[in-house]
Amino acid sequence: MDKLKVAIVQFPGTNCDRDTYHILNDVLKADVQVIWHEDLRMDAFDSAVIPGGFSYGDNLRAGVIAAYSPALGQLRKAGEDGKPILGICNGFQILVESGLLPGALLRNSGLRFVCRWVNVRVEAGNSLFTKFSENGTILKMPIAHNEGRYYAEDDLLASLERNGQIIFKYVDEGGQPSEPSNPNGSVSNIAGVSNHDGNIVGLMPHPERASESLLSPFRTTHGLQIFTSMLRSVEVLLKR
Amino acid sequence: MAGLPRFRIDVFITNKPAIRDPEGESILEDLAILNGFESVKSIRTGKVLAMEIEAENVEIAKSKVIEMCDSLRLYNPVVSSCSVRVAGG
Amino acid sequence: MAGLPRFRIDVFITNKPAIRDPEGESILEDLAILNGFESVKSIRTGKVLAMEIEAENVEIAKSKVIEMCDSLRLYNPVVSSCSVRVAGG
Amino acid sequence: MIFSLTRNELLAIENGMKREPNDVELAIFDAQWSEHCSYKSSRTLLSLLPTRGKRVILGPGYDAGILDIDNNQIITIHIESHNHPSAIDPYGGAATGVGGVLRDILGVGTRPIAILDSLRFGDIEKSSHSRWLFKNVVRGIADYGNCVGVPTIGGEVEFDESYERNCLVDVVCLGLGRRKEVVLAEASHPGDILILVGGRTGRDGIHGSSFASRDLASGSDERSAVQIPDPLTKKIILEATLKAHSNGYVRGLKDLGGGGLACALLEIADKGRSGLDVDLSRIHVREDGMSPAEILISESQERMLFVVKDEFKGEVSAIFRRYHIQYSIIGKVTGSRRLVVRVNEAKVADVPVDLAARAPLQLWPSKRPKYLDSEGSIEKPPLPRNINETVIRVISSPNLASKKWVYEQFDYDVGLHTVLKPGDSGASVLRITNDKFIAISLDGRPNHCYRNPRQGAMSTVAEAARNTIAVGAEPIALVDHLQFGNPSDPEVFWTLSESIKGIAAYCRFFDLPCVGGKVSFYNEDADTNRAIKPTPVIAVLGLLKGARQIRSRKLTRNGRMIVLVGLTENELGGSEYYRYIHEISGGIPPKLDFDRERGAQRLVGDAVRVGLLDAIDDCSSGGLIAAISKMCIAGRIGAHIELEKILSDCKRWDDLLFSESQSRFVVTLDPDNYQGLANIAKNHQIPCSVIGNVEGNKLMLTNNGDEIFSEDVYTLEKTSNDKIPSIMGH
Ligand SMILES: Nc1ncnc2c1ncn2[C@@H]1O[C@H](COP(=O)(O)OP(=O)(O)O)[C@@H](O)[C@H]1O
Ligand SMILES: [Mg+2]
Repeated sequence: MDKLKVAIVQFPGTNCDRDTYHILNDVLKADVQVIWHEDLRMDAFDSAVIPGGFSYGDNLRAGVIAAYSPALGQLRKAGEDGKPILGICNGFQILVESGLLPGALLRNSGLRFVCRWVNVRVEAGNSLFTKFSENGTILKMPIAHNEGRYYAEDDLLASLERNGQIIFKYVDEGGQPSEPSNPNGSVSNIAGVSNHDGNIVGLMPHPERASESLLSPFRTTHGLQIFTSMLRSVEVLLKR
Repeated sequence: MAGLPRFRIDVFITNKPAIRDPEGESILEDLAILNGFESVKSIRTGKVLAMEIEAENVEIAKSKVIEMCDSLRLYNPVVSSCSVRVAGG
Repeated sequence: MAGLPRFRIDVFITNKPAIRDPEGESILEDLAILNGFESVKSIRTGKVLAMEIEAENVEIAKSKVIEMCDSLRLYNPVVSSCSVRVAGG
Repeated sequence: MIFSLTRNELLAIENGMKREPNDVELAIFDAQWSEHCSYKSSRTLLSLLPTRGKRVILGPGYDAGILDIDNNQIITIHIESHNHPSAIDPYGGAATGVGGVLRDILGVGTRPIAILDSLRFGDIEKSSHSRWLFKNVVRGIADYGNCVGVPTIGGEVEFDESYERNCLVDVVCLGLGRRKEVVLAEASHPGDILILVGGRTGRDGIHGSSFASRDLASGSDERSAVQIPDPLTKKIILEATLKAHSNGYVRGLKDLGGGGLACALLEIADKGRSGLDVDLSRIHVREDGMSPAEILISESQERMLFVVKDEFKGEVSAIFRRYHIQYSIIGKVTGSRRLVVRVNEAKVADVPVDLAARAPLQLWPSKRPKYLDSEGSIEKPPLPRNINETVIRVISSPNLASKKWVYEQFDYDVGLHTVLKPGDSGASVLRITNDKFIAISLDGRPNHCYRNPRQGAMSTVAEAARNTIAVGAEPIALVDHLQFGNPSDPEVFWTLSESIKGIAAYCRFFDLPCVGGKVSFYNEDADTNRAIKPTPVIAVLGLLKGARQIRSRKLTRNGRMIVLVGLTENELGGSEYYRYIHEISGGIPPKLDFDRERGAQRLVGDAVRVGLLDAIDDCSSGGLIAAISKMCIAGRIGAHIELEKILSDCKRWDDLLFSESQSRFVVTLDPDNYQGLANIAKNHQIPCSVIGNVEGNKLMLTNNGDEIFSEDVYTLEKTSNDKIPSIMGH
């Protein structure tokens, strides 16, 4: 069987492409390639990751300029075909700005960039990206962003909850989505959401930075769960 | 195509009233009021884009800019509103 | 002290004309022009602070706001210029 | 145009050229002979610094120092400051400071992998101006480094009123590359072509470098010195440059910094022993009507100069086009040893490279400062009555309190290198491979240097070195940044020369090469004309093999024994305790005994290598108590210290706890390992005292059984974390 292929999409200003590549390629031995956004053809790939960074310098709003790249047309189509797509940090912002994911990401309520290791609770276990984590599992991962305050109007929020589209929440050590554990003022402590079909997921925390024990203050590798789950899901999809 | 006149159009982007504006709140509370400017009652922050655009006339210029605001999402309609004004007044 | 009228004053903060505005350049080149709005010739970004202030009259309101912008360093005069406008027009 | 050339310099130019220079030529000399570019006041002194070592591939003299870390891997390092621009535009000044040092690392063909920053401001508790500077400088560094995707992994911040109107903003950058791929700022092959790449050239920053070389007060033309950061363009140029370089197309590379194109051209011609012929009309400019001189000295950001073999110009241009980067082919390398500048082919300047590249030395008189007589011996301050309150005030003073408020604004993880992150220990640790690591620490001790610049500078190096040793590394090189007032003031010049002698003495004794640095003058208060305290800032780089060797200050478990390595003497001059509690800046600062320092360093190094030690911290600003409380906070675990067991001649508890004696470490270990440590200590003839245990959740001090201090570690942590946010408003 052909190995499944993952594209890492690179925009001007993307800066976590090499890190994400390192984890997928060197640690997980996946077949992965960094693709300049103008060159992305999703026919050749089974899945895509939009990594973090500052596409177009966050000018105007984080993610908005990249949302007009032809790459987003490719990703939209791939999403409709059911291919798993993961947006990390700026990737999440791009997916939201292009309408592939619901809601909005606003400037942090603390008005500053925040880099910090946080606790992230899995709200929707057994999804394409959380196959190996049960509901309520706590993942230690770092965040590093300026515009990560997730916002959705009440109706949307209710429907996200109903459909199980809220995938990750910020929680405290005790696993509760408390006020102090919310690093950016996100509504309902939301750290990551999916589209209606569940194959497109965006999250603000950086799983690629939490995938090697050497780099984790807790010697954990929780981020790997997200990537391995994504790779496994593609395999399953391919077999069908 | 040469010789079209240029117009300056300003686009204002502000959070909708229902959306919190932590920056405005912080300028009001941590700066203005703390430093004795109590007569200031509210502050909301926003963004301006001052554009120069070539068009046949000012109406066309304005409508082009409005079209651009919507189609390129210069503002995020979920959370912000946008207004357009011919500058120079 | 009660009963002073309220005024809405908008403060605009922009880089001085001789000083570059990379954000505006990027919005122009990477967004507007790339997506077909070639008639737009320049974009400069700035910040608005929309304030509500109580004062005896509009002139006093305006001068209070100017005083506040300067003394609280809401902008850095070395880099930016600041202008004030009575809103509602 | 205003020139700052002196009469003698003008004469030297005329003699050298054998004619009167024209205005364009004068502008070139003016830029290149500025203090900033020519080091004319400091060159002679700087030559005292040892620069050779077994790992040194390239020492001072180029954009960055280059070190061999085995297996064909190299680390590059450079330090820059942006003090004067930051004083008037803290946001843009600090951001473009980061941009500048990133370019230096890129300039030798290596990828920047880490930034450290060393910041100094006035008293933020008293001065809203200093709060404004602090807030915007930090945001400027954050916005730039975060966007470019280079992690800011460490640094230091100090508040002292001597920096009220002249903040210091120093940035160190590290790069990683392969030994075979080093490229230098040289144009050595006639016929090669010159490509200017990146942002358009405009009028910004004109006279920036001569601006930094004059007093801030006389900077009448401040406005034009404002530089606007553009990290997005920098990031794109960085990727394009590394791409072109990795394909082997680039023969020489030079970043455009202080002095703009003029200095860049002179430098590559000088180093390459060649000449250049360029045409300014080919340059992509931002505004019309710029004069040739303006184009030559513009300090517009985000530009690089490439020297490329003629046959590759198509390939290189294609890379720039692909990334949508502007570029201009501006001329070529010649064999003439002259820099010829044209506009539309007509010659506008023609200067001999050898003459222009070597500014005449500027000699200054030197005199020991008067203040050293008056403040030498001071009366001991009264013993504070409340120990708990005093200790807590010192360890949560803005200088010693947690800097979380600062480093949480920095993306310190991007790049997947950062093992020990800011706040974890005195030095940060970067992964190069899974068993090779780099440690780095950046330090300044102006309060010691102020009292005794030679001792103070030595102690500064020692402290930075100890910090790298405390994380398990071995120091391999340093870079220095010397920040002083006006060099024409003999007292200022004396402090400079003493500081350099101190650094040089350390380097010689410890065989630690200096591979780069920077000098910044005219750091003085515009209102009072008072110079800042002498502020040499030192970054020491260490190498560490094997992940198991990495140590941190984090206390790990109950029952570990706490040992103090070294002797605590009655050395309170220049201490944080005197400054913050008693407002005393006088007194004799701690002295550094090289033999003792070496013994302590080797003791810890040996003990780490054989796996005896658990947590380690260096004992410095704030004394023993500051070190121990940081260790407790990092590990979120308590400790019990028995003061009578501390080896010391101090009679008072405040002297004992706050003394800043050099050559000390606090270490913890399994009691079973104690005999091993004692043996090593004996070999190195260094005293060690067992001073307590790791236990519980309180930091407790007892003296012969009487409790004299006790505080919850949780409370200590919270007090420390809240200090700066509470001053800054949130
Ligand atoms: N204090 C110092 N100690 C040692 N070397 C120094 C010092 N100051 C400057 N240098 C060296 O002089 C050279 C020129 O410095 P710099 O002006 O920063 O380079 P550039 O002009 O390429 O940016 C560098 O190699 C630097 O390392
Ligand atoms: Mg330099």
